[in-house]
Amino acid sequence: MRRFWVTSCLFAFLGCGGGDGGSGGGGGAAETAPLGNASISGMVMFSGDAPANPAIDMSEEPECAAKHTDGPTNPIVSVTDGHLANVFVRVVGGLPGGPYPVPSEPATIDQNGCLYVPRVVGVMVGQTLAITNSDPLLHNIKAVPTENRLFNISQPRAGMTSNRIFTAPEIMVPFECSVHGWMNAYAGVVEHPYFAVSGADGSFTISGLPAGTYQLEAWHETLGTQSGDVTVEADGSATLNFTFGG
Amino acid sequence: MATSAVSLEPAAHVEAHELSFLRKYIFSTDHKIIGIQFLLMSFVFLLFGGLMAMMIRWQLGFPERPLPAGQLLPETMAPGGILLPEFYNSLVTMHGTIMVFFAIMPLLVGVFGNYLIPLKLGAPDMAFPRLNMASFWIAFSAGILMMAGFFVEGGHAAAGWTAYAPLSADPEWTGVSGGQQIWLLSIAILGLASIMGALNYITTVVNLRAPGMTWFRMPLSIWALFVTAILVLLAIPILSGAAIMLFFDQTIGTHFFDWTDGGQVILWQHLFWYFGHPEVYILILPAMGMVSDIIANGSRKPVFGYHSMVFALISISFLGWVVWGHHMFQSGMNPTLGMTFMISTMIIAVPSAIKVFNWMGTMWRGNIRFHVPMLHSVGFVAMFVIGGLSGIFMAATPVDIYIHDTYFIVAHIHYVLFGGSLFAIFAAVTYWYPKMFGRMMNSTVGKVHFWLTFLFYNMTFFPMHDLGIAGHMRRIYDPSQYEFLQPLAPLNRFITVSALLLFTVQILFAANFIMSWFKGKKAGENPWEANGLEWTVPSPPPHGNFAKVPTVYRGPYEYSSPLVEEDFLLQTRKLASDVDPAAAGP
Amino acid sequence: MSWILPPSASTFAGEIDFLYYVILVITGIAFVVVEVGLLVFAIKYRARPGRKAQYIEGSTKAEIIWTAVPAVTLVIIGLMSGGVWNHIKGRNSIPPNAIPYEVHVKQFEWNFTYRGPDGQLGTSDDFIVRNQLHIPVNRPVELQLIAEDVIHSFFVPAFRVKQDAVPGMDIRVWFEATKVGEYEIACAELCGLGHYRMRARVFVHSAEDYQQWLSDRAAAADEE
Amino acid sequence: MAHPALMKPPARREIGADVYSEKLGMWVFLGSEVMFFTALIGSYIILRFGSPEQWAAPGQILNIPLTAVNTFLLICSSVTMVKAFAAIQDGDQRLLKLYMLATVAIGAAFVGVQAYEYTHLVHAGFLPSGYSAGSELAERAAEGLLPVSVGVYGSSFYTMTGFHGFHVSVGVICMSFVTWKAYRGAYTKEDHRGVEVVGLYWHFVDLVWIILFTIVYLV
Repeated sequence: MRRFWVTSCLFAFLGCGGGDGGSGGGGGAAETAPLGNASISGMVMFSGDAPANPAIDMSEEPECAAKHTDGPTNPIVSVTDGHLANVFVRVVGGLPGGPYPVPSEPATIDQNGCLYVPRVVGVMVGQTLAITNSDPLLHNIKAVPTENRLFNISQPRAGMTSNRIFTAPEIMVPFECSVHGWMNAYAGVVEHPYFAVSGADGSFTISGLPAGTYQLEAWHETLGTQSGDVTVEADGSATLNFTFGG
Repeated sequence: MATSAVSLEPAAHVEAHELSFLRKYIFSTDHKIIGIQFLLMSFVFLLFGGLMAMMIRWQLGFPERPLPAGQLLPETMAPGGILLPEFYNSLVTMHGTIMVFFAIMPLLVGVFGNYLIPLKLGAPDMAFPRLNMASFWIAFSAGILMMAGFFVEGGHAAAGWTAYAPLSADPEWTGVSGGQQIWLLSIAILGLASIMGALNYITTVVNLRAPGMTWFRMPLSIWALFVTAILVLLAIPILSGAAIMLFFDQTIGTHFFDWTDGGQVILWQHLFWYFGHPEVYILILPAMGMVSDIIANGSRKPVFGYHSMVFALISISFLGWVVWGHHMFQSGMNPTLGMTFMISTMIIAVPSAIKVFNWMGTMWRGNIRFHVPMLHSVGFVAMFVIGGLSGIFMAATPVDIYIHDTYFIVAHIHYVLFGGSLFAIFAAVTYWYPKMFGRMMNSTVGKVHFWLTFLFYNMTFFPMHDLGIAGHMRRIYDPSQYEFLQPLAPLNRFITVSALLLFTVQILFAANFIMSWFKGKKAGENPWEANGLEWTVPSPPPHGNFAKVPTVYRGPYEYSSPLVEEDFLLQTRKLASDVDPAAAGP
Repeated sequence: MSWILPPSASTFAGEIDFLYYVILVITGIAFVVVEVGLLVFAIKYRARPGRKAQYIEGSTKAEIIWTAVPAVTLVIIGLMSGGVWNHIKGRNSIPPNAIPYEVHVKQFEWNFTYRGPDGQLGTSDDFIVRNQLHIPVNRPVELQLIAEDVIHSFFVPAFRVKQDAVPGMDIRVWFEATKVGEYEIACAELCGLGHYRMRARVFVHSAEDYQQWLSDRAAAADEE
Repeated sequence: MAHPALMKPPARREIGADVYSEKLGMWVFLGSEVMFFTALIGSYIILRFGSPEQWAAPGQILNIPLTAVNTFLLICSSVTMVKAFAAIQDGDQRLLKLYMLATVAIGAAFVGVQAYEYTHLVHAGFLPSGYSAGSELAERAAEGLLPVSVGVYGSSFYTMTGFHGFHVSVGVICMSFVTWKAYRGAYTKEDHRGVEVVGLYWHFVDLVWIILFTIVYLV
């Protein structure tokens, strides 16, 4: 982020440079009603044998290790009975015209047991992302995006919350914790509200759409992206499944 | 700058009318007004720097407790009143930066360089008065810019006042981008102001001395300021160059300190300390000089070994250039170089030792008047000795392995810069206050302030040696994270309480300073019965200083001279035996 | 308050601590001389009415003494330090039988790389342990400090060891632990917002325990 | 500056240096400038010894003939500056103005050529941060004809020559001011301090360029 320093300096003098990003909220964008009531849902599957996730050496972080009854692993490819979690699905084609309603509820990401929960989160441009710390130790959240502003903030105590707002769409903003090298998370920043993250059972739902034909794209941090088309009627629901291979 | 230097306007042109308020007090070219402007500016920054120190101390003493009134700070600095680590790092960085560049340095060089050089040399003003004015306003702008850094996104610079690359070079490592750039720019701008000041001082000392004011009749304060000006002139451009290189690394993507593309990380440290060690002497030499004046005055005796005092100053200023590596013993620098730097560092301690013994020699068999400036000056010597001696531990490379980057160095630098420079500043402000404002500061309040400061100062900084010996790292946000530091928590709390008390008693000084301005006892021309030229003119001196060019007949320290009845003898007083230097021919 | 150095557990401690106490005594003497001198002069020569100070401009003899004495003392300290310095940090000071480790230092972790069963660094059976350094007692070890982002500093107070890890530089530090036990590693160079928590531990094992630990770890690493 | 003491004829002073204050001030200032360029040149040497592989052979990227002409120009301007000073020492106002104008013109030409050189280099793909992606130079580097990376080479080239160019520009502005004053007849045979002081600065800038040209372009 090589913002021209003069701008920041001027902003400082004008007293509006306070960069906490959390105070304003996405309030600028008008809260509009959903453009439709149709929804697309589906399942993300994983075919074949799921690769083993690497074990995490938490021996020097007893507070975190205590939260993992069996040996902690890093859930990079999270497969349960063939269902793949942490896949970011969003509409990329056939979008209705804006403006899109910005959710007033913040998206959240928690640091718990020295892992990001969830590992993948979707957030709309202008929507608040609330980052919380449930561990009684220092985490820092370092994001080095390409389209948004870089930040690197710390949360030294449990119960802390920091709010961030992204100003430009970006797939994906990587988060990392420098204190715990294994901690990674990804935030999908989208300019519209039509996105979802597959849950532990591999399911996802995108709702609030008007009738139309849409192209969806599914993103996974190591397995790449896939896309598919689906048509949905007004107030109807449609299904689109993705399958990633090992 | 060059344009001012080539100004050909005759130095004297008649202006019969009164100057407007703006020209007289704000955009004044009078060295005395500029000196006072620097004084007020530096005191404000001293307050800022002190407040930052208090926040740092609170965090170290009470890591889990919210700062009093900490809720006033924004969420990005201290949510719930407890400092964040990144803000703590900014505070550590800015406390150092402000104290070094915007408090101690302008106090010593800006204030007293401006105020004393023309007055003590018998000159009407600086050689380049308008350059002098520009120097102040540029320094002032740099200060405003530096403070503005707190309000930009990402917070202020957080890489330490030494701004080691690559931490300072890439926003990724700290989350700070605008703040660090502002920091670098402000330092470069301040550097310009310092260079302008320094070339003015040097020219004035060389060319504007009154008749009879030979080199070895100059007071040690002027010698010190002269030598300091040379150090500023030659050291600051190194920092400016380094700061600009780092600024380019941050803004236009150059790779000077980027080890991944041909740059060198350690280059920053070499450049910084090549500037930085002369800077250390910039921060202490003027204090030494002024303390020499005041101790001679207080003891009513000539300075013991005036010539060796001058040669000690000069040799420090030479040796100061070849010791920078002692800041880098553990940096991975070639160990053989480490040996060389250790020896040169040991040698540079010798002139400092000479000075200490000469100050004691000055007091020996004196008739010591313990006025407030004298108290602070003796306090200076007593504290500077501790700072000097603790330096030997770090100069010895093997011991430095253990105490490098611990609280031992924090104690050391505060014994030199607070116990040394700041006590000297208290002394000098009190001593020349009557000349600046025409009134005396209250002596009782001054004495109470001295004793309380002396007490709380030692309670604050002396135990820091012990923290360092126990291995307590510097610049850490929360010492309770380490088992071996947990037993030190009570000591940390003690230091914090002492520091808060130390900060509080400075209210006495501030109140004394402000109240005396309006209500102080009127001072005559020479309230301390001193010898210098500044004491021959009214308090405060008029624009132009001297109604007629003074003639100097002797050195500045002829106290208790057998030639006269009184125990002081003004430099300008003509005795029957004195020969007029003008008559002696060129 | 204490000017006694904390307990030590490496071969360097003897030399460094001795030097420290020598300097402590010398500076202590100088400290007492100056402070007591100042106090005595302040009381003895305080202003009294009707008295004039003695007009003394200096004394070459006295000044030569107090130039020479500090100079000689300091040079002696310098020479004493030189030998110790060379032994600890000199280019060729690392004993040939030192066990090599690689330490990858990053914000804010120490990743210690151990030789695998083949006894060689840089092979595929190397394994990494985060924030834990396991070493045998009474055997020199050599750490290659590889900084991956900013400057850090490897500091083990109990071993009297400190060495900056500078990105882009080949930096090695060695030491030999003398007591079995567990000690803390700290980062001593400001390295960012997590600097204060960049803590790791050294576990000094007896030779047998160390071998046992090594083979356990290597087996565990092999399983994964 | 209103005080009577200032208006008296200059009193005899303890003379430390047998020069007037403006000239002394300029000498002192140049001392500072020397240290500034020492920092840059010193860093250049250290960086170059540290990463010799980043430096292209002389003339591979930089245009030596063009810069040689530019160097010659700058040396000529030093000569005209000397001539201007000599003219006013003789009290020759006409020649002073002529030579000052020439010096300003040549100085400005130097800056112009440097700007032209910069635009060409940037266009070819040589930036302060190294090659620009997809540029002509980057392609040649990919073919192995040029160093793989020239990051720190570009950094030091632009910083050093850029700061020198900045000094030249400041010099041109100052000399324009002096020229303007010369046209107003401000200088006499007895008092021509401005010409001498600005000349000192100009010769310094010239000298620095010769060093830079040698170590940045030729070596």
